[in-house]
Amino acid sequence: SADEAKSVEGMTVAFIPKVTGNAFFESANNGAQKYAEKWGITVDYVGNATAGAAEQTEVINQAVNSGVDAICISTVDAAGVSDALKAAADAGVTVCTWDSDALPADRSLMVSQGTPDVLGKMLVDMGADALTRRGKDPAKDSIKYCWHYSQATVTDQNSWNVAGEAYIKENYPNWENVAPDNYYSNQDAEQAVNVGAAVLADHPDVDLIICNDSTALPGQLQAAQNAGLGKDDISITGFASPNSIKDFCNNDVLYEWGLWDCGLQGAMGCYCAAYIAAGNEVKVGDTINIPEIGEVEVNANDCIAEGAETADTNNGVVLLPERVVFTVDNMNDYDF
Amino acid sequence: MNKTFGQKCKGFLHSWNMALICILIAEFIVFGAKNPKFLRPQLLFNSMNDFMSICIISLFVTFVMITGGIDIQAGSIVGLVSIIIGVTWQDLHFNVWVSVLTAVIAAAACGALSGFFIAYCGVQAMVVTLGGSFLYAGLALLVSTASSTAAYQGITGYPDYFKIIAKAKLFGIIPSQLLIFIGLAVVAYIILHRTKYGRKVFLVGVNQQAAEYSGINSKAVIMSTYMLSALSAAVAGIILTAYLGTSKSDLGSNFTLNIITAVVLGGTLSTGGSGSVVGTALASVIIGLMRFGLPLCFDRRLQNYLDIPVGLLLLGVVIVRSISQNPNVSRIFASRKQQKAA
Amino acid sequence: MPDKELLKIRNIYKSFGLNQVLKGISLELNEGDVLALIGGNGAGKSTLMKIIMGIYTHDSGEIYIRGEKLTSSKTSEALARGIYMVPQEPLLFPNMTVEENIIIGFDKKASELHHELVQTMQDVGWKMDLTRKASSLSIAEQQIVEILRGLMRHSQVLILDEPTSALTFDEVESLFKVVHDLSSKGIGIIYITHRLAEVFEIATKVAIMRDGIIPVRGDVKEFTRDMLVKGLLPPDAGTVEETAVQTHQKAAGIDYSRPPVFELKDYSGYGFSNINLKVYPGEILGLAGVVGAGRTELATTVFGRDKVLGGKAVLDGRDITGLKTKDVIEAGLNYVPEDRHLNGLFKISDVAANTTSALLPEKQMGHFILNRKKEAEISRKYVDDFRTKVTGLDQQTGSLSGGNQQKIVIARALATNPRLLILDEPTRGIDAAARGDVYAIIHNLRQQGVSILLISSDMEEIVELSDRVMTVCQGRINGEFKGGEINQDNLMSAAFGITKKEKEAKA
Amino acid sequence: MKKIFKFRESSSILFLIALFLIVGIVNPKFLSGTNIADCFNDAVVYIIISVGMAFAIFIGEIDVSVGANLGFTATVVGTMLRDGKNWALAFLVGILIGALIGLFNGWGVAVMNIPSLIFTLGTNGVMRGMMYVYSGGSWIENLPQSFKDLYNKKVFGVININLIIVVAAVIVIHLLLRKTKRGRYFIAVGDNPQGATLVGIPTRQTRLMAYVICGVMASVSGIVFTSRIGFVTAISGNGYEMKAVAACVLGGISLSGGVGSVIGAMIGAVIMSSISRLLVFLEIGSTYDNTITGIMLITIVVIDALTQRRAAENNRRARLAARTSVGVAAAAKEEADHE
Ligand SMILES: Nc1ncnc2c1ncn2[C@@H]1O[C@H](COP(=O)(O)OP(=O)(O)OP(=O)(O)O)[C@@H](O)[C@H]1O
Ligand SMILES: Nc1ncnc2c1ncn2[C@@H]1O[C@H](COP(=O)(O)OP(=O)(O)OP(=O)(O)O)[C@@H](O)[C@H]1O
Ligand SMILES: [Mg+2]
Ligand SMILES: [Mg+2]
Repeated sequence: SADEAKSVEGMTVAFIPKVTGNAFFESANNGAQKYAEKWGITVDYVGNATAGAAEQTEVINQAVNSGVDAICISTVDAAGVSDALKAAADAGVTVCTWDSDALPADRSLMVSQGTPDVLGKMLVDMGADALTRRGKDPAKDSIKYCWHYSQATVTDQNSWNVAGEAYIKENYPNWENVAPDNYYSNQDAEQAVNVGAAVLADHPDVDLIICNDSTALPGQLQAAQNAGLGKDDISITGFASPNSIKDFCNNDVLYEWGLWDCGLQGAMGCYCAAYIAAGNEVKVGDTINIPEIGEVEVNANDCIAEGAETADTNNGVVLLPERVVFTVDNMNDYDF
Repeated sequence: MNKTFGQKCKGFLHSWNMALICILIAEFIVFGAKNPKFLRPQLLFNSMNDFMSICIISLFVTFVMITGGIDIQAGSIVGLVSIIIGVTWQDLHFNVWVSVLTAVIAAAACGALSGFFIAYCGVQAMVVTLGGSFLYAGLALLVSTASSTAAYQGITGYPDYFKIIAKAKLFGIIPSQLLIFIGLAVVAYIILHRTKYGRKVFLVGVNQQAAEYSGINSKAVIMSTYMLSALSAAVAGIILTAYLGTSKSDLGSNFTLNIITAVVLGGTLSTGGSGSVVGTALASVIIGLMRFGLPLCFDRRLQNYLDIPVGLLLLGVVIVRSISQNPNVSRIFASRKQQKAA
Repeated sequence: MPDKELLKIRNIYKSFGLNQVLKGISLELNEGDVLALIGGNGAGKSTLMKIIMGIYTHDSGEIYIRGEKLTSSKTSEALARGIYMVPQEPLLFPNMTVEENIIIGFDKKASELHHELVQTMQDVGWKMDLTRKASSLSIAEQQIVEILRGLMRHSQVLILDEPTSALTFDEVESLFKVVHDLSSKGIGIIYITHRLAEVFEIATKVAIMRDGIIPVRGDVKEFTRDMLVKGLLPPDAGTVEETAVQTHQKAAGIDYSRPPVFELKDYSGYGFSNINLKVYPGEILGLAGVVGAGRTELATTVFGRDKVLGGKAVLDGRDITGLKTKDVIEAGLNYVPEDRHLNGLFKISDVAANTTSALLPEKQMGHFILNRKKEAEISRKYVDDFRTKVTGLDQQTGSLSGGNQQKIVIARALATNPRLLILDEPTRGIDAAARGDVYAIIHNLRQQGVSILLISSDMEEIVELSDRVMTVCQGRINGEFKGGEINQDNLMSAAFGITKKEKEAKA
Repeated sequence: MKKIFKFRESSSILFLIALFLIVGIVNPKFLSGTNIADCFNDAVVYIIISVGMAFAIFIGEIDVSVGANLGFTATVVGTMLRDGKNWALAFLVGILIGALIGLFNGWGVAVMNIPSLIFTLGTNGVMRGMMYVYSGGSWIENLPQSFKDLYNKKVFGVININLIIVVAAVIVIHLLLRKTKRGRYFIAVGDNPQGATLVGIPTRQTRLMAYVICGVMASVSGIVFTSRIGFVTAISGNGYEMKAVAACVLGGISLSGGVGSVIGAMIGAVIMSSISRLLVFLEIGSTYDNTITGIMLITIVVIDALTQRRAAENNRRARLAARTSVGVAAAAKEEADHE
């Protein structure tokens, strides 16, 4: 049925990040722009430098007012922007989401990198792997660990933290969290280094620090490097773009970290949005052929959120892209 | 004759509200010409929902700045109010209006606390409210941990009769937020410019010592202005919670600069003693419409760079005003007029 | 000795906005001259001096120093050319010590400067703790610091802008000695004052300034006091003598058998102790003393601004000890503060707001909403009664001249209809015409039965106005004078702590 | 007066020591030499920016554009270094940026007489936006390793060489401010601007200079920031202006001008930057971060204001009381009551 698909050419998509000025979202934008040119669609990256529901609501309204065909958004707070998204749909604007979902009823398609459970597990697994590599036995040794990320109010990072904690409880009961309240550095690079250094000083015996924030990870690594610690003294892992961590990896401060190709994800999100806006209909089980990327399948909403209902048409989840664990071997294959 | 004429043009130059109205009209002309959509009432009114909270708080921060103080904590109080409503309603099972009342009282207490330190302990307002902005944001986070809902998730599910306060539309078009703003602007205007209390606010701002010698309890007046601005932050918090349908502790966290910009652009003297509610109201709407109009009428990607035009507006306005108030300039202006008249 | 010209100014014009203050001023100053510059409030004296100092820029005209034209209007150039001004309002650095205040801006080493300073103070005979912070100095002490600064700079031209308005008798004497010394060393001095007696005491030349021009000037020898007074007043006004006669009718009919309006019993506070006094209906009680005697503290403590340490204050039979200012005003007492800029005026508020500021708690001003009509009515009444020169009730009081500002402050106190009015130095720093107006106001008040407690360091003023006088010395009352006893000689000796008995013993 | 300055600084130092001791009691690990040294090492960026801010505050003004200044400089310098430009050139450009921003602010405040909070607020908005335009929102990464290593040179194994340079520089600045003729002008202008004009101090020039210094310090802190962090985010320097103000206040500098010293600003900066470290060692969750910062800031300034005020009041009363014997007795009694 891909042959009959109406062309997306000429569509305009507002590509809305949670917050501007963050490496993750900027990389996603770069990816989206690269593909948009090939597809002949316009992707306008619009956002606010503050991640807040009120701010994002304003951005959504503005985009709708200015006459875009579709919105592709990573929401700050699903409930907080719910009404704005409903209003957008009422105004005839297609709403798709990526990275951080809206309420399933408020959007058409979601391009998901995975559920909090998947990502939480991935963080812990990377940690366990790093521990193994430096000769520890994650299953038996009493591992001391902690989390260091941006804020208690940020949605996704906290949900990964919660899922990761649950996963650890279940699979590694021998691990001990030395700071159950977590460490936060407010997306401030300096504070990330300071907090990182303080953690290392207060817990010289900590084995693993999980930094599920793209500012906290390089900050924590910098602190470790300053303290003269390397990948065989302490295991640090987390999510961050490959470019921001490569140097640390080269300097042997860490073994591995992860992310997914956010540029690809952003591009897919924009394509899906333009695709639906162009008048195409999809049902669960259908595939969408994205030029230059390939075929993707539309899944039901409950594949990422248990018990979520899925509407008949134009509602569902695209599960892609693959998550990547970066190591010294593959990191140079990526540039974002 | 000449003199009155000269005074008149001086008066016009110095009539700040007049200048603001001109800017506002200019906005309508420029934006409207560029994109007629800007003038569509439906759109225009709807867009106002996105900046009314800032306008409302600015009205009352004007009071604080007239007494010679400054309030950079109002934004934090917005989040605190929102989360208190959420936690008391959802977890303590209060009636939603009781929750609202609780939050309002809490906000007044926050304002009173900071106001007390400023007025009665003589600490600089800038520092106290800076501390307050940390403290109340922190308290908001602590309150949120008391909830069964995690801090990163908004508390939702409010009944429609609560949400309606920020969503209703008069004649199906004029948003309730705008009406609330206009109502509060009128209230603020009357309090500041028509009541004895408002007069005291001005006198305290002009010369606190002299006010004391006039038997005015200047400390109480100063403290009360911080309570008023905290109360207006509470109103903004309630409106935002109802508008977004969610309670979160970090709502309003970046309002501060916009509020101060609006008050200052509105013509309030940062050294105190002079200012007007009308000016602030106009200025806050000017800023709001600018944030709305620029991306709409020029390039939607301007959305990411709105700091620049707002900053430039502020700089341009203060520079022009400074030049026009320079005695040499007004003299040249006056003598030209005189020559013409002669 | 041939006259050597130090300073020459030609045709100076200056306006502030639309207000033309100086309209073609020319003046010379020779070595050794002491030029007294007199003129009403707002005549432009201080403005002219600030222009000479380079603080303000003049619109046109030239200034020559020793025949060389001043090229820029920068203070640093004026200072380098040997001009120094002791300003009317002391401009010290409150957070610096006295010493730092004096030696700032010099190139020399601190230790050298310290030596020089000590030497200078010895020469003049003034004592002062050099390590005190300037913010703790009284106005008089600040003035002394300013003058020391001028002496340290070895200036050729020294400008003193009303230096004696806050000085004690002793300090004035020693200042005059310094002025004499300096002029005999060839230094030119411009001396601005409102006290005509001083002109004849120290000046060699005199210039009268009025309305931005200098209509009269010449050698002091050529003038009499009357001539100066005439020169000061606008051509169409009556003489001061006349106004003085008009006002100078001491009320004989005060009934001392009636209960007093106001009474202090063993009243003590910070700066004064064991004060006992009574003020009777319709009486003007003068409180004489030298600056620093503690009268202001007494008044402000009664007014609820400071802590009462003992005793009682009774107004109309009601105990008002330790009440808040608001309640004191309500009880029927009001106070016109000594420092009108600091405690009296709302400079960027208009005349109406100033006049009614103490009335706000009253019902007549409205319950909640401000009654603007009433406000205008009351303000208008006082503007008319006091002949205050304003362009309208909406004029900002900061733009009024000193005398008119003082009238506004008095109106503010009177608007509350007090039974007792405390006036603290009501004519400090205001010109002769305004002074006459203030005296007239005071007399009118007494006629209306308002009792007045008049605090003044100007003995002439006390003598002229008071029905009865008490002298305060070092925080205590040390003398009471009635009727014929009220004369400058008596008051002066009491103010300096010489009691009657001592005086008799001496005689 | 020297005594009072010393008192104000020493009260900040005492507070810092007390703070460290309290944390040390709760968690003895905090009091190790390395850890204390690290508290200071971490503060270098704050110290530089706060000392700059101190100049603006000395003259009785404020500069809320320093955070954006830091961020913009970091962005430009970072980009140049990443692209392999000459270091000296990059640093020069960075400092020039700071000087120009400072000059612009100084022009608005000193020449145009615009209230500083408002003017620098405007500059702040523009510079924040410019920073985003310049970087396109993306981070500046992959800076030369040798540049990043600049920051981490240590002597005696613990003390950061940058810290030594900075502390030495602050002491030199302090001495220049105290001992030289021109240095004293800054404080004098803030203490009484009209009085300063009267004694021939070029007030306008001094005020302009204060802003240029403030701007240059902010840009220098931006360069150090880049070296220390190793990458530049698009929100670098956000909120630093308020932290710098807070640091100055904690260091005993009065916002009304004319009071304080750069040593105080340095101490205040160390206190401010130590807060997040203190919280880690107190093992209070970071949830309390803001709450504790707020309480601390308010408590310190309130206590400071109250003690200052009481000292001034007691002083005044004692002087007045000295005139009369009853007063003396009362003052003595009051003293006794307080003890
Ligand atoms: N900076 C200023 N801006 C505007 N007007 C001013 C300024 N300084 C003085 N004036 C006005 O200039 C006039 C002359 O003032 P000036 O201080 O020179 O008078 P003066 O002769 O010294 O009076 P006084 O005896 O009261 O000291 C007054 O009307 C005053 O209001
Ligand atoms: N020796 C001193 N040390 C500190 N402050 C002083 C001293 N003398 C006076 N002051 C302060 O200076 C101000 C002016 O005081 P002043 O010397 O005029 O005394 P006063 O009691 O007002 O005198 P007067 O009896 O003339 O009214 C007062 O507020 C007083 O507190
Ligand atoms: Mg004068
Ligand atoms: Mg006095």
